[in-house]
Amino acid sequence: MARMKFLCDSNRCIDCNGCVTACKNEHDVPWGINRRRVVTINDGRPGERSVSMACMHCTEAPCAAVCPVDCFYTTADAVVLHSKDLCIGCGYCFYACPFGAPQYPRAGNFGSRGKMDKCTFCAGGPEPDLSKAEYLKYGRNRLAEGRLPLCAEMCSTKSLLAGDGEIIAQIYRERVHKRGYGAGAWGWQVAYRETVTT
Amino acid sequence: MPVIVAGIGVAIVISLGIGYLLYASERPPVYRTAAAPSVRIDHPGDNLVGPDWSGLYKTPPQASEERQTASKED
Amino acid sequence: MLIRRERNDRSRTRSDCVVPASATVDRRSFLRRSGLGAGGLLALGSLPLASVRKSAAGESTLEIRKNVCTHCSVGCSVRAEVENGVWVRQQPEWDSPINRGTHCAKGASIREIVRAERRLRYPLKLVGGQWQRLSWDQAIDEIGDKMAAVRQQAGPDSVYMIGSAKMTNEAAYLFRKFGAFWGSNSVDHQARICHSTTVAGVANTWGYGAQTNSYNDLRNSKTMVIMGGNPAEAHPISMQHVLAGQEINRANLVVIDPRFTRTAAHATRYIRIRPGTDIPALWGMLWHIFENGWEDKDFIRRRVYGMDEVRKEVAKWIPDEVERVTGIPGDQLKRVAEMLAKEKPATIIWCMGQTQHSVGTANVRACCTVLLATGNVGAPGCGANIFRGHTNVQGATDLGLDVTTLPLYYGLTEGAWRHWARVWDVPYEWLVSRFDGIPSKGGRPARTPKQNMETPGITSTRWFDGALLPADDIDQRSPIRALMVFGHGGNTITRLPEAVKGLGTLDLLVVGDPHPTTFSALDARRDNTYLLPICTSLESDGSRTASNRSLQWGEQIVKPAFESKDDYEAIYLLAKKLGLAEQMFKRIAVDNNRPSSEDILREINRGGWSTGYCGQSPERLKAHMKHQAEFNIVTLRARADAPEVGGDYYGLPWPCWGKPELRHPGSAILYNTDLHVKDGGSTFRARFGVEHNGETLLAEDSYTRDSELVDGYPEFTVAVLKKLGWDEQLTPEERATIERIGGDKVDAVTWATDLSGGIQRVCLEHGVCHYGNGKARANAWNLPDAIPVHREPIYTPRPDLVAKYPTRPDERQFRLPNIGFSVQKAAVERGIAKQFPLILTTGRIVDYEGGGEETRSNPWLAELVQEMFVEINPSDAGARGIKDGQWVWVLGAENQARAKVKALVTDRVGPGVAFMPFHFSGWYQGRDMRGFYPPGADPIVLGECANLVTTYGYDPVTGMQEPKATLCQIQAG
Amino acid sequence: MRSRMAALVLAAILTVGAVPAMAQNNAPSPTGSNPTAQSVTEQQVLEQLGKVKGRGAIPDPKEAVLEQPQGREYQAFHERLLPWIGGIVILGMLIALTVFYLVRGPITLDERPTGVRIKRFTVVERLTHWMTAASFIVLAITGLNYVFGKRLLLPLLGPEAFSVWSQWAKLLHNAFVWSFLLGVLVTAMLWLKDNLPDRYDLEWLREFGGFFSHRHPPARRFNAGQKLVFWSVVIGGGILILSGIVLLFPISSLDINSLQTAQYVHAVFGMMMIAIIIAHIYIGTIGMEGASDAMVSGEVDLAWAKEHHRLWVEEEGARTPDGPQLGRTVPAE
Repeated sequence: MARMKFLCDSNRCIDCNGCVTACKNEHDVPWGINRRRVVTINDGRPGERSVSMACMHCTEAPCAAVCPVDCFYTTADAVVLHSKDLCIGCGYCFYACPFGAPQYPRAGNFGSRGKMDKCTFCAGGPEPDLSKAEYLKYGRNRLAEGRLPLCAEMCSTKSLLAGDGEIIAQIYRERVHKRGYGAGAWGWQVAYRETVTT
Repeated sequence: MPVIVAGIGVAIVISLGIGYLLYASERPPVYRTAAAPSVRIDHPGDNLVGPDWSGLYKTPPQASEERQTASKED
Repeated sequence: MLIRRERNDRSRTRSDCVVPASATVDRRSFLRRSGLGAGGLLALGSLPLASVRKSAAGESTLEIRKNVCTHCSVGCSVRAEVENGVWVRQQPEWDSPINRGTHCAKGASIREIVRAERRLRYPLKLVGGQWQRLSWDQAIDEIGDKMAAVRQQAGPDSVYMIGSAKMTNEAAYLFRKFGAFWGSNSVDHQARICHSTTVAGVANTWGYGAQTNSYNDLRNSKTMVIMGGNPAEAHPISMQHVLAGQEINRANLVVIDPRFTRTAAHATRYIRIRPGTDIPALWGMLWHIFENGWEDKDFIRRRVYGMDEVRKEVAKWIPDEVERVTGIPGDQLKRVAEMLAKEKPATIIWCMGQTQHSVGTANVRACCTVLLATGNVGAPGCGANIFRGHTNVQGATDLGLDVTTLPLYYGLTEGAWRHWARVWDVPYEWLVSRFDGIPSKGGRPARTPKQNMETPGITSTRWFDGALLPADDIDQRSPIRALMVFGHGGNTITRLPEAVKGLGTLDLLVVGDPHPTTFSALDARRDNTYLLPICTSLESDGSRTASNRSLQWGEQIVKPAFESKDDYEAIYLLAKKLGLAEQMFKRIAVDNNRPSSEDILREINRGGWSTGYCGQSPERLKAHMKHQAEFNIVTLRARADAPEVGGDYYGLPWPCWGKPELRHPGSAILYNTDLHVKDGGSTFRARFGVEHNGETLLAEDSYTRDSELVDGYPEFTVAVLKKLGWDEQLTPEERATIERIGGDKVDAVTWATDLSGGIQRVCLEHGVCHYGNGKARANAWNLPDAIPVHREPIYTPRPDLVAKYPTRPDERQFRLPNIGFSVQKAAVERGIAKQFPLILTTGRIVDYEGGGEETRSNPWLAELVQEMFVEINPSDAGARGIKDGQWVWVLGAENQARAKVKALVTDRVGPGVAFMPFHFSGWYQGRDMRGFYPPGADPIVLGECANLVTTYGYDPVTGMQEPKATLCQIQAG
Repeated sequence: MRSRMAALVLAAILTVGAVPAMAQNNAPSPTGSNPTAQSVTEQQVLEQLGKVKGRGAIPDPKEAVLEQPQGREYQAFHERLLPWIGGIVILGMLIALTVFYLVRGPITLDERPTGVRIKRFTVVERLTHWMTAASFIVLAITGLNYVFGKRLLLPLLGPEAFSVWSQWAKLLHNAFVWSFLLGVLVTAMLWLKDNLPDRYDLEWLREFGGFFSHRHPPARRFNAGQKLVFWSVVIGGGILILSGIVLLFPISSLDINSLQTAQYVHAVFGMMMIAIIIAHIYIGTIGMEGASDAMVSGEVDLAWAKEHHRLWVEEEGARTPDGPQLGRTVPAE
């Protein structure tokens, strides 16, 4: 079985936000919900780097662990999903997530922010695959269509890699080997407790 | 004995009162809080968050409860 | 229950993905999807995706339509999934050799601009300051009558027309044709404010004014110098190729820019330069090259004219002076010069950072000169890689949305008019009769209609001067009285306050656009303003020419939204109303008011000999879109045995010579003599004669592969053919056509005016380039500055340098006075540089484009940049007590203009420099103008126009504005 | 604050780093030189800041934080440490009390009740006590649900039902803080002066209330034991309320790490308070004969009062000429 992961090659990321709007486009994500975002570190200085970030679908996902109602589940492809029917919107996953992935439809006091929404790795949710209900609650299910997340598929410089961890790590390694440099896989240590050794 | 009941009663009245007020107010949809003054949005969209921006699409019973307060919002 | 549900998934998937092989993503597409189709991974075997249930489910019911992203010139294919007339989804178009499935923020959200709820829904007119709905018929009727009335009173020149770089080639051509039939040369478009100086400068150097190589070809470069460009934000997909080149060849990526841009973040070397000092920097590099004898002497001898005059000018630019003027310390430039000369192939990439200056033409010519000196032209991996701005700004320029020429650079000479009269099948005399005679004014001689039709019009950068200046100063019968704008933001043009005044004086304003545009929200007019809802080019079919000269055919993805119509239909209706349709559409099928785009392209093919727009028939272009996967991503060439497109370069990049039947492959790389002309090889164009000052202008021992003429030769006419005895090879039909054209002067018929294509065919047979084999000109004697010389910006932060490097004296250009010198002088005398100590430069941000109405109306983009801002260096901010994210006033040096924007305190800009994006509008000097937009058509995000505070300054050759180097002051708001 | 400091530190380091970076421009670089030579690495930033922050397009400070590994620590606390703390403290207390009950049995009166009742708590005092008690019990149960619900209830109820319950539990937990807050405040005001430590407390503590010695160390209105409960309610409750309100209204100036800290405090004190209150309930009910009367009817038997609060009875007596305020006499049979 595949172990799905994201990897952002910061040597390629140019902060074009293509991944962000691709996500909005594919899932009709409304204003204010940001399943994916790009952050630029050290902006405007030599050594500036941009990294695209969304839910990393962690190993032993913190969100799933701390959820008081266990509304999270991990698919056979190691994609971390959750059920909005069970979610009570308590906000614990937001405290636990190392990558700021969880999004809530309402601002204001905690525990009353409505059902959490986050990147699904374009794998929908508990509802029947490719059903209307799944689309309304969780967006498209590209994996079920034999496709990968659109953010990565559309990445302007092919910086954002998505897919089986083994393969994208291999792709990244080959890249680094070919060009002779690589800033490493951002977030992997925290998310997957491993890094891509190059 | 009555004083116990009274105590519990007072607790319930106060907390549910304030609790409800808090719940009903204080919770604008994010499309409003995440918009600058130079922005006008009329249809923020409702996929993934539901028509009332509670993140909810019917099914479980607590739906009704969230609805009534949320529907005040927009 | 959840736990169980999950288990279900597993079992279900296993059963599903074991059975059909199709249910697993096959390895190649998986790798491609996961980011890279790398070899070496083939060992991994196909990857069973547990969650694949139905392979590519649902796609069968969908229609796939391909078009081209409208937001920049890279030409990314857009793959649309259409379900019963609705664009429901966007998928990556893996087959496109240009973007290979990828998109930037704008391309990835482009589905929204078609269903955008902020679009104009029906024609509107302004009555007493109120917007009123009206029908198309009514609108066209009223507009037509008013235009006729204005023409009656003030003549055709008083109607100013601005077309669009977002039009298809066919629409742009039609718009220019409409202008010609209307009887005016004042037909312009965005190229004026983006790359007009490039086109003029580059064409005057070696023949054609366009990117010599291609985005994909950057994969061959060993040194890339990006000077005055920020592809990471303006052309994100091009970075795919830039970074690939950097990775594959370990190439140098040098960024020379006033800002530390997102592009600079990926550079191997970044050099900060003072805005407006490109020539000193380039000459500074050339100084080192000459000093150390690094120049490519052989290349110069064989293919360059006038390099010695350049040496004289360059000798002045010793390193100390360069540092004093540009602020570039030490020997940074020396190292770059060495790279350009030694680590070849090397290319210079530029955008509006070079072009948008009062010395824009000189800037780009200096770049070309450096490339020529180092022998970096005409081969893979080198050349002048000029990134244009919009989908079809290259095509719209080629097709003559330009006040100085008819379609395809024929110019405005009698010969040009007669050529197009033949193509259009209308009498030349009738065309002449459409034009105004100009009475003698301000001591200038009068002009006959014929002379007037051969005189360039007013440039779009100064249409308002054409309306506001005293009538005597405007060299036409009357000042501008009506403005017809099809697809142009308005807020991208400098000196906005004057544009507002200009709008106030007009009798008629017509805006044809998917959105209301800035023109509708400036509170300048109460009546006689019409908004026509024109659909986006995604809702229309036709060809677009990307920056690399490749033509791509876009299909109509969905029918025009609401009541909007496409450019073809709008122009037809207007022409019909004005009684021009009969003449204009002689050879073009019109179905229910909509001209056939295929027929228009065929007409372009029939007349497009000069630029090689003759070989790209609709059929060939459609075949290219169908077989995109056949093209190599580095060479852009298809395998010889590929179906329908065998041996072609992708999109038949012009020049694509001869008739379509000739199947010329197009020219991926210009001036590449290592190829046979039939394989897209070519020489520098001999368009400036055969000799100058007793020196030959023809190439020496340089010629294309297997050429039968092994030295320079002039451009071909029938006479030259005869001299070579090749005229025998013309077919009888070709001969007949040529005789019909030439009449009693058959010998004078040239390769460009020969409608039979015979001359081109015969030349190709002999392996020679029919436009001649000349030298590139380092000395363009016909331009104001034959050798580029440094001239300080009109509003310079260094008044001390003005005495030594003044701008050009006041002159008259494009029917108007250009008083740059007086303005610069006054600015120095009034100590403007003290009151306005910050250099202001403008540019693009990745999320928006052009005037921005379209992108600011797209919620997916609008959410990312919600406020207009100014970038200011922490030191300048500190000195003014300005904090990141607070309101500030940006004060302009003219018109007491002041813009209220958010401060973005960042090191991107150096001390003393401020940057503003030019995509915003809808606020005016702190006032929110939302109410002035037609209800419901206001963009989601509004903000101050950067051009509110930009200032005077025009390039003498093209009238290019100067928004890249002016002055401002910033105050906490 | 901490993060802002750290940001400055990093900025300094980076600008310092930038100087050689600039200088490097002058030195000739070989073809294909690494364009990322000067680029920040994840480790570097994490070491400096503890998290990765930057500039993001989305106008929301939270979105500009790229990575906060502290989430993993929060996970560890919440899933490993906290359940153990809770389990040990609460179960431990229950076991201790059971053992105490078996060993010592209920604390009975040495003398027969006199039948003379003496006023101990006013209506206001009792009302406050029961309101606070009720609130605390709701908060405790719904609070424990956050931690132990999925471990104990979920298997019984099943996800859907449990989720519905938890949804309500969450709302109740957020609501009952207000009556609890009121209760704690009033309690503090009513009983503060009677709970100030005095010299008898030490003796009482030394004797451990004489529960085992069967002697009765002197005490005034509240003995040291009761004072401990009082102070833990005021202080512990106070901390719970403050940390809880921080969590209820995440003020934008507070970053996610401070919210995590608030969680740590809230959870740990919650567990301890629950344990303490369990003990309080025990001693107030089955643990001590006659104690419950005080809070139920507000009057206690003179005998009980003399045994457990001798000094208080004397003070009350001294206040009025004709002895302690005697309630109605119950005819002794």
